[in-house]
Amino acid sequence: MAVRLFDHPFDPWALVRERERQLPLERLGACSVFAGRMRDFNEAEDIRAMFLEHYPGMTERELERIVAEAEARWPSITCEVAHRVGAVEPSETLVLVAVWSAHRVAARDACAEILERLKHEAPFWKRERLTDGTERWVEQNTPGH
Amino acid sequence: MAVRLFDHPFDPWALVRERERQLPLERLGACSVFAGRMRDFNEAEDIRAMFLEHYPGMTERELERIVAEAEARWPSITCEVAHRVGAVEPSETLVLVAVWSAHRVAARDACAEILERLKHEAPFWKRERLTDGTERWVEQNTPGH
Amino acid sequence: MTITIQYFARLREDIGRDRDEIAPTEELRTVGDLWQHLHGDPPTRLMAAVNQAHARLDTPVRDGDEVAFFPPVTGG
Amino acid sequence: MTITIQYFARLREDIGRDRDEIAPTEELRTVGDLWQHLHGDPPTRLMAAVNQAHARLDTPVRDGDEVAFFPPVTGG
Repeated sequence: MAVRLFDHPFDPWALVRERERQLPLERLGACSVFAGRMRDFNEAEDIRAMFLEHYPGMTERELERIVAEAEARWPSITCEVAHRVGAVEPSETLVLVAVWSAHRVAARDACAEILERLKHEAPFWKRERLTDGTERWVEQNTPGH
Repeated sequence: MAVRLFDHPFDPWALVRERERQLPLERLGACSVFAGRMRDFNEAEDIRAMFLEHYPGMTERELERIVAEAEARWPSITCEVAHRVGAVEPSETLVLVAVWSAHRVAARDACAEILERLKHEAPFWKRERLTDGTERWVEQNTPGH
Repeated sequence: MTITIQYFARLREDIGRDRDEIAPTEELRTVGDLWQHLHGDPPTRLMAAVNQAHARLDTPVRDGDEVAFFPPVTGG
Repeated sequence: MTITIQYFARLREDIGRDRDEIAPTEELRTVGDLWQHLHGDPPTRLMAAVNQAHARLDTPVRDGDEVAFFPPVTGG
């Protein structure tokens, strides 16, 4: 398990490749990855920037719990989770979930499950700054199952 | 759409990153990727190497058709598909499917659908060489839905 | 000792401060008791944590606990 | 002209060659007719293509077509 928070832009593919250098890929036939980026629009409004508030301490504990519960449910998987905090610009990566497994169904299902639980359980809150200068809190994540 | 065949090892994360340099990531909030590697075991047998036979011409047409049909079903997506052919060693990447979309559900569903259709429709055939020197054709892909 | 109470995101802005401290009493037995005592009836979709783990309004609290209140999370 | 017929993977090895060429006749109307004429009853799970697109045993063939027979595909 590896869980990381970044207060600056990070390259998700460099993270995945770096992790794979330490993994026995000859036994892990499947890798499923999700990368979420900041869009410059949301609900028909133009977004200029975003601030990601979080709850230091609880954030790390929640991410580790979510990953640990996925590893208990799909015992063969290996996971990497990263998330931005603080000020974010459009097109920067907000979240990365990577799951390796011997078989594709476990990798795919675990990757989707970790992302959905992260979105509904990990203590992050998005504050958007619109192009007209006003700011607003994002009220709720949409269901993705 | 981009479909590529490689007769030599390729770095899936470099391909994804290279493609992203040409994409408007500020509009594509979600990226779902699957990378399939050659394992050194299959059905309890130790595998030393693999040869991927394919049907030149039909392979490219099938991959392009599969991607085009996914793009028709999920109109917002952008796709990248790569596949190895020829001699492959354990831990090398066999297949890459990357899908970008504004929203995560389309990216995830299209990535899974393209991979499953590729596995059951694109004309590739795996021949495995076991550690005892014998060779065998893989008879059938397992269902992954 | 005391119970510390933290607020996050929109809730912190609405309340106008990022934390409270409160001395435990016999009447303040649960997360919900704390909110009621400080702010009245809880809003819908109020989320809470005790010692950095998700909690409900009926989760018990005791001296020294770190309690947090926040709106629905929106990460990822 | 002729109809060319290609074989792939285990099927190519079992048949012992990678292609046949056959002159079209009135009786050879479908993919299945070609297989029956050359090899007898088709095996279960036989896959076929006409002009590099998936086909069935009842898919019609005509002069100049590129036909292929192969076992279940195992890519990805």
